[in-house]
Amino acid sequence: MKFGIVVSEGPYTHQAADTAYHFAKAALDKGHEVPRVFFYHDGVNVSSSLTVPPQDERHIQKNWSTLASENEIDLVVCIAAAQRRGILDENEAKRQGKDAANLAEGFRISGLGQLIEMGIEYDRMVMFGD
Amino acid sequence: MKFGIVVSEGPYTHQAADTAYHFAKAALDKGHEVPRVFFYHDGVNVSSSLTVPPQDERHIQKNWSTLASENEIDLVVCIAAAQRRGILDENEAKRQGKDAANLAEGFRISGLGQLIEMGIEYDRMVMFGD
Amino acid sequence: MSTLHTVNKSPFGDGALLSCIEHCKPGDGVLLIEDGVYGALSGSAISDAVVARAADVTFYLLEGDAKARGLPEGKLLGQVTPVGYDGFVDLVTEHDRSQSWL
Amino acid sequence: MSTLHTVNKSPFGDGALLSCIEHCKPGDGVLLIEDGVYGALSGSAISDAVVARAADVTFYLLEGDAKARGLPEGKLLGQVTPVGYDGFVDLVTEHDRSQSWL
Amino acid sequence: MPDAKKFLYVNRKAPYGTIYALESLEVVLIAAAFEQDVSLAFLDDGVFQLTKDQNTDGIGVKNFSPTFRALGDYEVTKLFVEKESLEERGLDPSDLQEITWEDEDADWEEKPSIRIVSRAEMADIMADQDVVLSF
Amino acid sequence: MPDAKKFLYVNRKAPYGTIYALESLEVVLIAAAFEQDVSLAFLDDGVFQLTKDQNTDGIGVKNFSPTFRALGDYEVTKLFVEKESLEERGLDPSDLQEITWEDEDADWEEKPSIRIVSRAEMADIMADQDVVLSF
Repeated sequence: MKFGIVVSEGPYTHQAADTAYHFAKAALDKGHEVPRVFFYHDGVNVSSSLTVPPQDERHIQKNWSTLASENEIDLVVCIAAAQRRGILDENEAKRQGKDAANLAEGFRISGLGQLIEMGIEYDRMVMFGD
Repeated sequence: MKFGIVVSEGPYTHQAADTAYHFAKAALDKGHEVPRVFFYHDGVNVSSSLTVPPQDERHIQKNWSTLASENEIDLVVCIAAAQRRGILDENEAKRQGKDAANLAEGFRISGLGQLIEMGIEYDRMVMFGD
Repeated sequence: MSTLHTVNKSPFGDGALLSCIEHCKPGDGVLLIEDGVYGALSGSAISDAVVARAADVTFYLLEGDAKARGLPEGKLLGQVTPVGYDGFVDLVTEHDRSQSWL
Repeated sequence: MSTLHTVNKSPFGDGALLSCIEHCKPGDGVLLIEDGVYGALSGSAISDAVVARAADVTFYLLEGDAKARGLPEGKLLGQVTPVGYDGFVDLVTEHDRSQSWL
Repeated sequence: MPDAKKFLYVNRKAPYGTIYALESLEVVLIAAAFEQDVSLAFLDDGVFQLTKDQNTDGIGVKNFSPTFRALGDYEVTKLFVEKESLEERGLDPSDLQEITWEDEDADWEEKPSIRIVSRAEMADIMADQDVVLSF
Repeated sequence: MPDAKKFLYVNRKAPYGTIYALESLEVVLIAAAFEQDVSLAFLDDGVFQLTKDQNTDGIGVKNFSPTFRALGDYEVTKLFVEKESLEERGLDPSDLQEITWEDEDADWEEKPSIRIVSRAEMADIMADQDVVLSF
């Protein structure tokens, strides 16, 4: 089956990004497909390249980036939610006149249409939030 | 009186940073002092220099930076909470080997001792969170 | 010696207001802010608890938050006094400490 | 046609589990995850509601979340079946849709 | 729309205290372009999103409640509101704003978009969907 | 400590689902260095923070519950746990981990840090503070 996963809360503050990660891994291990994960609300903060968690803690952003590169998962960050919360890729940073960008490797910024598409095309949608 | 204010949730997602802002303004208008505001938990995200809210919305980070510069408020962002969530000043960015920093003007990163000090030295503490 | 309690969540989905009501002391103030203002609605599943406690605790609500949420004045409990942000500041000074029910 | 409901909040501070219980249909599954696993405690203020609904709805809990929170196995309702993340995936496939009670 | 899926957007949270209500509406506005069968459910604190006379001047936050009235233009015409949720909160349907749509199959007659349903009917509506998104 | 203020750290949230419990503990550890009169209150879902046998291997999150046992070394010795909150959750004091401190005024006798109090007593404790911080 094709699973669409939505992450709606930020890293460390809520467990949502962790649970979604373990769910995605388990689905892949069982031979299912996870073509795309959509980050919305505070979930966009998972994609920050600047998080520095304590050394004895999991690195949520890197976990997702690694899982995505190993399994060709499209990690999509909602542009409207990201702008409000200060997540920008190089292009957006330039366009907005900001001197820094902070979108981590493996994530891309796009619109809400990508979320609706998942609902249309995939077999199941699972949301993780608060 | 001296008021200590704590903001525990991120901008836009929760109203906490807005309510705290209006409370701080009202306190200053009444002749009270607000020597320091402490940003903890997701509250550290208020200090991101990269937020780009819609043009018809309030700019929470800029509101705080302006209020602070006009009234000499010490805006302190907890270092441990900030690192987990990807808020870094120039020094921390360098130290952590990151190629970008995103702490907005008027904010500074420091430790939790600054929060305890507020409780010891000020007349009242008011927390805004979720 | 008295405490100003602030409650910022809707009492219909969250237990903060009820817990506050069960822990505050006679003479304390309870200020409803943000989504907490829904606690001032009359004829609701929660209003009896507020009215009962209003016998020895003073309830307030932040007026801007109530107006933002379109709460009709005719449906607000008479036991809850509206204040502005300036009134909020006064309440903090008039009580000896404030406690947020987050 | 059936639904897998997921509930991730403690039922003692938040109304999500009760609302889910009142909206699910016979044959549905309810999976307790994250802080939702507290809903599986026996002898609690909420357990009667879970047991009553277990007559026509199947309850599950995410085992890792229950162990993380130190829930003693002897205190968990027998009506709630533990599953791992792999079991979670199976439950999603076995039901026609999933609904998160956020 | 032979291949249209049934999408339900579930709203259980109050507006302004948190951003979920606003960002849910943003999803619905985009979703309208995809020609699926869209319904919105308002239950629990979600019913507060639809109160009339919202005025946010005092809190410095944008009032997004007028946007609900534009949903008809996007062919989003099914807003299910749960009766029991209103009652528990001391509200009745007259406390909600009027939201209408124009029915082109009935000579553009204005019809109400808000439909008050019982909790049991809400459960049926939820069970009748292909995709349920929660905010 | 003539000028010591009474600080109460109020914990009403469960661990792991959100970070508040962990970050509250981080504040308490720092606060211990300031030689104030520190108490911790656990009520509502906060009592879940103290359950014994927490094992987070299955969720890949760090188990911070052993840190509570170190509080005695920081001279944080007053952990008030509300009886009614335990009961509503089907728990009793034996479900909580043992936390002790060594009383130097009593020949380093080990004493329990957790004190089970009624809701009324908890209200009294809250009303007896200079500063109340909530997590």
